[in-house]
Amino acid sequence: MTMSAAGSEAVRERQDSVVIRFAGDSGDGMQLTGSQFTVESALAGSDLSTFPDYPAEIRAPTGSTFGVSAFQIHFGSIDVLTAGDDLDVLIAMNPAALITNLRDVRIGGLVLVDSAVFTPRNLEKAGYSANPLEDGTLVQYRSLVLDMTTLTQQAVASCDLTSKEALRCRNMWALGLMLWMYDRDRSATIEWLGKKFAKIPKIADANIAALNAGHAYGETVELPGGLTGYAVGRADLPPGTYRTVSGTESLAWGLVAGLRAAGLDRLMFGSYPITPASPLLHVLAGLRRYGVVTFQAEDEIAAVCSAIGASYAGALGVTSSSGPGIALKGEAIGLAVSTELPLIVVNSQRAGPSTGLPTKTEQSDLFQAMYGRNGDAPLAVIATATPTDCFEVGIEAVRLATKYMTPVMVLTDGYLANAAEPWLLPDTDGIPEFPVTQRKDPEGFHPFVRDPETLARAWAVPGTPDLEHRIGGLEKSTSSGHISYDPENHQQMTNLRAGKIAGIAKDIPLQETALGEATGDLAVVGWGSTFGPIFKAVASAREKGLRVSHVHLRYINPFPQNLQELLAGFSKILVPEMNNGQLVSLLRSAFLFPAQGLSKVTGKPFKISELVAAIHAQLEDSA
Amino acid sequence: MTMSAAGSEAVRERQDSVVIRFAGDSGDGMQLTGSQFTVESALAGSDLSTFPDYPAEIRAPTGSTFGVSAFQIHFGSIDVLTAGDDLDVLIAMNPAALITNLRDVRIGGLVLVDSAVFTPRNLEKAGYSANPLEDGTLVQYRSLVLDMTTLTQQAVASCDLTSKEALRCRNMWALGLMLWMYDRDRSATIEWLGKKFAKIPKIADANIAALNAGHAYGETVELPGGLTGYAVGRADLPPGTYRTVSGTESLAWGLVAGLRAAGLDRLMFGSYPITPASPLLHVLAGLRRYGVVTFQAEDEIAAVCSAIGASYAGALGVTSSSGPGIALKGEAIGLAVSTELPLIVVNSQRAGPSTGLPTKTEQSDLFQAMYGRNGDAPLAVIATATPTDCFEVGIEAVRLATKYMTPVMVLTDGYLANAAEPWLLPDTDGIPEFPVTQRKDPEGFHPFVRDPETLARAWAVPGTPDLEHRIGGLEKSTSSGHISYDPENHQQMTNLRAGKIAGIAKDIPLQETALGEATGDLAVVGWGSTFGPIFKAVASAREKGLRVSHVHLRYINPFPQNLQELLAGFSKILVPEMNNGQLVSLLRSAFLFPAQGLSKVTGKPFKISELVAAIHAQLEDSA
Amino acid sequence: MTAPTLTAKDFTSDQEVRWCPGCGDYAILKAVTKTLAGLGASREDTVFVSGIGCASRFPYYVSTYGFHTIHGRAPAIATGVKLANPDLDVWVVMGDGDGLSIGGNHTLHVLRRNVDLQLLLFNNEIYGLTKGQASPTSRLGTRSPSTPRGSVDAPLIPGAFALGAGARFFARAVDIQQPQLVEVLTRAHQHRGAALVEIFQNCVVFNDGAFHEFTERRVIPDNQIYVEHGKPLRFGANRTHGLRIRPGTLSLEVVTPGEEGVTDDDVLVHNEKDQALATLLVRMAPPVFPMAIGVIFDSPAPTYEHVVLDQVTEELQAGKADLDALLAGGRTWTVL
Amino acid sequence: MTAPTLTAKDFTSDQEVRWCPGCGDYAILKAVTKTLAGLGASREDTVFVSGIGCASRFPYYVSTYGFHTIHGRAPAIATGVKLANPDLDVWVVMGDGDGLSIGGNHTLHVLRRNVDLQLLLFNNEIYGLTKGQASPTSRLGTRSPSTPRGSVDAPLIPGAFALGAGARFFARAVDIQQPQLVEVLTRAHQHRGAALVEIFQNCVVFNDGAFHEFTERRVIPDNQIYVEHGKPLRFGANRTHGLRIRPGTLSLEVVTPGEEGVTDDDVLVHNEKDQALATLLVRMAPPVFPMAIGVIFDSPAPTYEHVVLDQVTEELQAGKADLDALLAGGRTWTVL
Ligand SMILES: Cc1ncc(C[n+]2csc(CCOP(=O)(O)OP(=O)(O)O)c2C)c(N)n1
Ligand SMILES: Cc1ncc(C[n+]2csc(CCOP(=O)(O)OP(=O)(O)O)c2C)c(N)n1
Ligand code: SF4
Ligand code: SF4
Ligand SMILES: [Mg+2]
Ligand SMILES: [Mg+2]
Repeated sequence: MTMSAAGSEAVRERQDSVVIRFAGDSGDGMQLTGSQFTVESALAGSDLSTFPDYPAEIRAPTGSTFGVSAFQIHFGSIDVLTAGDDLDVLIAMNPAALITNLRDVRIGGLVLVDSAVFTPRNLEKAGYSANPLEDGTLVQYRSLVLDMTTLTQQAVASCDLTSKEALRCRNMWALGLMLWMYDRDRSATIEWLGKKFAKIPKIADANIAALNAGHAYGETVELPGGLTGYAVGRADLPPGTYRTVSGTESLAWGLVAGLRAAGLDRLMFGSYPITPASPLLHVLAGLRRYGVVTFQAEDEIAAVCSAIGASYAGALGVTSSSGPGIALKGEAIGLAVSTELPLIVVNSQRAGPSTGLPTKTEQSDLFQAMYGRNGDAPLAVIATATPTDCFEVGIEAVRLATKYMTPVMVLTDGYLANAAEPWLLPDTDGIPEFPVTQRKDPEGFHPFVRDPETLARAWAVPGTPDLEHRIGGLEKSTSSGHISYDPENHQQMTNLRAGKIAGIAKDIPLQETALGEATGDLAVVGWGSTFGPIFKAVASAREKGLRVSHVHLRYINPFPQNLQELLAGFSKILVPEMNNGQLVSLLRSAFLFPAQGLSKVTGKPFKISELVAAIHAQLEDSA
Repeated sequence: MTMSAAGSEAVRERQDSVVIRFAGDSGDGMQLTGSQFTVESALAGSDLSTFPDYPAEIRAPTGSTFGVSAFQIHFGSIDVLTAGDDLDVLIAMNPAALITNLRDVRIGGLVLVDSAVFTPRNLEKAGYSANPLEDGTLVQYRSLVLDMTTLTQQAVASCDLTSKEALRCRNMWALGLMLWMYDRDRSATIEWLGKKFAKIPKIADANIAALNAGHAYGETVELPGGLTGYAVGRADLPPGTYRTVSGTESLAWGLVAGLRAAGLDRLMFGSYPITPASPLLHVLAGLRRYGVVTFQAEDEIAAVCSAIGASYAGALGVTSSSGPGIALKGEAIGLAVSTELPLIVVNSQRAGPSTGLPTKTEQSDLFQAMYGRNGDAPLAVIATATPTDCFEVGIEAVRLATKYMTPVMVLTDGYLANAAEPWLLPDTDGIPEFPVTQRKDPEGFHPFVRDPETLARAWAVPGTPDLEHRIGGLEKSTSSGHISYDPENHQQMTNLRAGKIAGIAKDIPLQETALGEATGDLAVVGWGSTFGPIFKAVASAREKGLRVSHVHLRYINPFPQNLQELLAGFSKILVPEMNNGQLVSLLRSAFLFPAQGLSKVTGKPFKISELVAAIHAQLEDSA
Repeated sequence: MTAPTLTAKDFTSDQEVRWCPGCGDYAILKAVTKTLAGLGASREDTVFVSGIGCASRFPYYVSTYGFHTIHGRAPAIATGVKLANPDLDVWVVMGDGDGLSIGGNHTLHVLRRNVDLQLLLFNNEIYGLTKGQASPTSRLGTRSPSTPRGSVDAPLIPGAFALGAGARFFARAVDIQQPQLVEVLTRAHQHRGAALVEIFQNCVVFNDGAFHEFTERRVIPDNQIYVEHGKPLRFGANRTHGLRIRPGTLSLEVVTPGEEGVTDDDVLVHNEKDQALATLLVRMAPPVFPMAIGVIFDSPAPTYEHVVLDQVTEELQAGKADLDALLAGGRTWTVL
Repeated sequence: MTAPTLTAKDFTSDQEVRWCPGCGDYAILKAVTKTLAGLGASREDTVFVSGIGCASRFPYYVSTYGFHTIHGRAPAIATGVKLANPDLDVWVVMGDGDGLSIGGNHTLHVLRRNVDLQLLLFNNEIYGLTKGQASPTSRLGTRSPSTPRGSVDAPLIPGAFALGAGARFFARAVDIQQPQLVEVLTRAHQHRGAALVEIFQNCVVFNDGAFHEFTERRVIPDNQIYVEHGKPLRFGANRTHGLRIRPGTLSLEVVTPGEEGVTDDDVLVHNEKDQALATLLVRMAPPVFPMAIGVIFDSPAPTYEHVVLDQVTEELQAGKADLDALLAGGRTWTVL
């Protein structure tokens, strides 16, 4: 049902939640458009989740399919945990954006396109052999075909712009229309445009004019098919002050909060740029005032080594990369394991193997985190589940690294690095402190003397009088810290290293279900960024009366002490992962449960519907 | 019971097998002495197994404990599979050699020492507070305390040597005595000395004189305690021509034999020195005539990359290192997985983590072999069991790498790299050929077209007209080989990569037991250099009537097709490993059997007795 | 039958080029395909090896063999290619981050070893593909996402680095100065051994105009000097200026023959075999000096893979070695 | 109360030294402890960082803080130490394989960045710890277990490499020439920034006598030149010879003042700030030239960690930053 536009006014239909995606050329400003829609939705009290999807190319030729940039927002009055399975609304600024995104729109969803750009040349660039606006391609959607180009040009006619500049305002026109459609305010956007273009007021004015025009268009013109605009209520969020935060920001701030809680002065972040890990470097590079020093090293090996050197010298050494870069760090991480130095290694996972799909998300570096080193070299592995969860995980990484004198691998991924959600600002005074003690007392000191409870060795820092000592990657005597080739000593040290990491289990929360009872027919066990879709899928299955629970692991090495017992309470275990079956393999080996994996490696998060189907399949099997 | 020497002649006692260790300063020539004893024993028809144990230091100060160098030989008329649990004979050339080796001598074993070197200064260097020849230290052994220094000086008195040169002949005197004691010939050694010192005849003469003197001493002097010399019969070896071969040599030759069998002209070996992997580089560096090019790269990354480049260009690319170096290669191995190029990666494992104990053996890089890369990056993993087995494994590595266009990780270890045993020279004409076809036909070609059976992609080599193409580490389209960001395609490729490796299972032998029936109360499952001790331990348990079998894996990824079924035939599974439980974890995960690990990480091989005890413990448990 | 000569177009692959519109990489691609055509290269014997980065996408766009490898490792992989088959003509494409940051060590050693490769360093003084961080050639004070207050580490001068590493060939060119670029690429190809060509490449998105100081049309005469072996080192509109050795020192200075008693003969003649001169030329930069472009150093030495493979061939000439002889090479004995 | 001055012995650790008897490393250890004593260094503020190799055992034998890391990575780890605590006095010990083969890139970048470290390169032109393979500084034709027919890759000249990398300090010394070694180490310590000292170190086991050509007592006068800033570059018994610039060129030559019209004034005076001179000096080698020993180049520049940490301090002076302000820094809204 294709519709053409005409003016009118009507009553708004209520919607619980909406998934909307802005898609266009890299140069069309879709990321900014999406971000502003997010801000206005958040201010209007929605819960939300966003996911930007950049092209792999920096700036692909205009109109090409691989140059399409998109920004997706899921917002609503309900508890929003994922960026959404299917699109309710697609704004496609050109044919390439339409062809690459249309398949994600639900049947009956709304598709907004600018008729002016469906020229033969653009159609060809996008790979269309016929014009999709005319050949029935859109028949199963509600399509809104507007000449946005002309409408924008008219709106900015008085602003004295070049025609290129005028066209650049199309995104604001579209945003205006969407803000009208979902009954959102525009003032934050107007304020932001004023600031952003403070130095070129005519551009600011033009963008604001386009924004207003888009909005006015919705208000005044009767949209086809009785499209009247929607009302999305306020979400029932706990009271407090909110902001939206991406996983990257929240992790960076968590590390800083952890630094404070540990009572340390300096965090030395050694890194080398790589997609999608670089944003963490960028955010931390701006945090000098918080005691953060960033070092862009010559490669990932130097990056992790600089962090190890910093930890050796008494600062908190942190390094970060994505899969290929983490692979390079393996040998040095082994040194940190052997010398028992605190070290945080953040892996923003992306699709592999090798270079893989750098801009696409995956969870396939869990094995590497556990085992990507020579020798028996255990370390702590924890994972982030949501953008806001990254804050807590950041703090916890600092706690474990300093308390246990160990490297901690923090697994996050490309989805979490870029995705954002509203965050109830934490009470920073309420963050429990865990002050670190660096050894000062020479009495009875040797570098591998251990705290009998944590098994952590002493952190004795250069500059401290009378604690001068030498450490290294050769095996050390348990009783003096000197190099030791003694056979039994190596066995003891191997056991100690394993025991220290295993012992962390006593110091972490017992595993609880994220949803559902502690026993049942099926436990869906996840880790990392699959939290949202699993939670929603389990909720949906539970609504249908299935005895299924969601167990989501933050702690992967060691596992929580009660995990075996908890999982034993379920007849079946399903482990959805964005890899070819890694956590499931660890669980099977550890507990000998016949856990089943569910693998998805398409570079995209699970859809709730896929998981719902898998849950049903599991339970039918057993029926 | 300390004895003093006096002359006589008597009847030789028969012995089935003997374990003898020559130990002394790095400068005492123990490796040469041991090697010559080996040669003479082999020529006398013994089966045997040797294990050299070098100090970590290049040349430690004379008389220091950490500078002790040792060479152990186990020889006999029986089937010899290990270098021996406990020593029957220790030749200790100085106090440091005594203090570091005495604990390995069985009670009642023979200890030969040179009384002249037990000076206060040497005792102190070795860390003795009292003279062990006098304080009862040797009371539970048969000790043979001779003034070897004087005896040697007398023997070479006529040779016009400096006193330093004269002392250098002590090892030959000791060798002479041992050759007499075990009734071995001296002619091969005399010949060898003549050749070795051809340019300094007086040194040759002196060494021969010392050798003869040692031998004559045994013949003429009545040794204390009725020590009469022993007779060790000929082993019942299959007929044919034999030589002794170390794991390193045999692996190198296996690779060359594989190259021939594949019909390839060039093997490009890119490596970087590291203990205990360097000897493979050294052996291959001498094999230019066999089409081998060796390249000592600037580091391990360049080494593996050069091998990948060579394979891309149509040669067989091989690289080798030990744990820390393999860690560095992880990222590049991922590239070989992604581009599906043949590549052989040999890991001569050593004790880790990190630098660990470089000269000590361990099996702790299995996890790294399986998982030490980013992404889902499966490859074939095979392991060598004995020095001579390395030859077959070398050939098999070439077969799998070229037939399946995949990296193959060959796991060997420090023990196997240096250990030697007699080898029935194979009939090289009988080595099955597996000629490799490099693609020539442009018809229907793209770089990722696959053989439907093996799933191997085509090997199309630069220089071939009309097959020009581009490959890389980004994800590729299954249908064109071009870069593909398509979500479903990535899933398909991930499945294909996994499926290709899994499919190798159809092309390898079914798993058989190394010893014992295919069902029973206990399967002892091993891999790698633990073959000898496990086999012997299982044999010993079976003699006691226990229903235990030995299963030894050459193929770890994939497992043989029938492995699950085979193991299901046993009530219990015990997995002894020189690591903290790696294969056992893979087996548990794959088959959900409650397999138990038995871990030993002391840098030393398992003793048969340790394994026998563990087997009994397992079966008592279940009783 | 001689093979038909291929045109630049024949060296273009069927893949859609995916650099940003206006990127200097397009010009380099054009020059390279033109050079290949000019050299009468064959598609099947030519291989492009690259690392990761915008520059490293290069192999996809050329119709020869190509290998897009991993970040920084192209020189090492190319070394393996040559050791497998020295008859292949191998070009290595690297970005400044790829070749001088993560891959610095491989570049160093491939130059030292003198493997017969053409090494093209696309220097845009920035990390393009990862969106604009400072690179090892970025000027001091470069503001980037990773250096928000300006970079503080001194940039590497690729020419100085290469000569220090023992390179036997170093040349420079500018992406859009096509005839010179083609000339320099051709010379790099003629050179047997490792030939490093630094190409100033404009990244329009993250470092636009980084080289304007000497690449803008109006400043070229004064701020560039195109060096040619055996010709005086002159530059400037009408070639009014020249370089000479500051008398009694080991340094260069800009002079204007005809002024202050300086004559034409004082102007130094370029000698591409003079390593010391090359070392001074590569360190010159505006505003005091013009930027040296062209073949700065070319002094061949035996190439690594040829010496290695000659040794192999020599040994192979003894006839196909006998495997049995190898196995039975030690001391053997016979059991009957 | 002033701390008691420590002697060389006080800088010796209680660990048994485990180099081969006669190894040049002993002499270097002696010189270093002497230097530390001479500098009035404190044990607790001094850190030795090393990689892996015979040389890299060094930290165990010094009574300061020490970190024996992994092969080739010492410069990178030391950089982290300095960024954590710039007040520490950090010495890096590297072998020629460690610092120039696997670790070449880190050495390169630490020099380029100019991190304030003393970098001691123990150059024995061989891999000691792994038993004698050729290293990147091994002479052409070196026979070793990995190069049984002689190495074919041209050796790196550490000084040329360092200067090409942008090093601000480069000096040379010989293990057993103690007073000069102590002098050079002291100068390296005085230099703020990355100071590379190449120490010719005799490996008695695998490369004995590699430097005899210029280190044997009788040849020292003719085959070594000890360079000192501001002093004429003279050498030879009775300092009969000198170096001068070959007139009209950018090269050096050996002259004998008093012969062939050469005067004392023709002899070049050493200028340790002259990079071009340094580049020529490091490339000199017998038999044509003497080997240059001493401080060849010393021209300080701002150090990396100081500039970085000054920026940090500057920002920190605004007072301890407020975490809440950071978190609430974006656009916020309130739910009641
Ligand atoms: C091991 C590894 N580390 C980091 C990256 C991320 N990465 C890709 S390209 C690049 C640098 C790009 O800069 P440059 O080499 O100068 O090439 P350009 O894009 O400027 O052409 C980086 C850091 C990677 N792909 N692999
Ligand atoms: C990653 C890694 N690769 C290789 C080695 C083996 N290795 C140890 S020291 C060394 C080189 C020794 O030579 P050099 O650096 O010159 O030091 P030297 O022993 O001569 O003092 C090598 C290759 C290692 N320990 N780690
Ligand atoms: S980011 Fe820069 S270097 Fe990369 S393609 Fe775009 S313009 Fe070219
Ligand atoms: S091998 Fe050489 S460098 Fe190493 S300790 Fe011995 S003599 Fe010194
Ligand atoms: Mg760049
Ligand atoms: Mg060395």
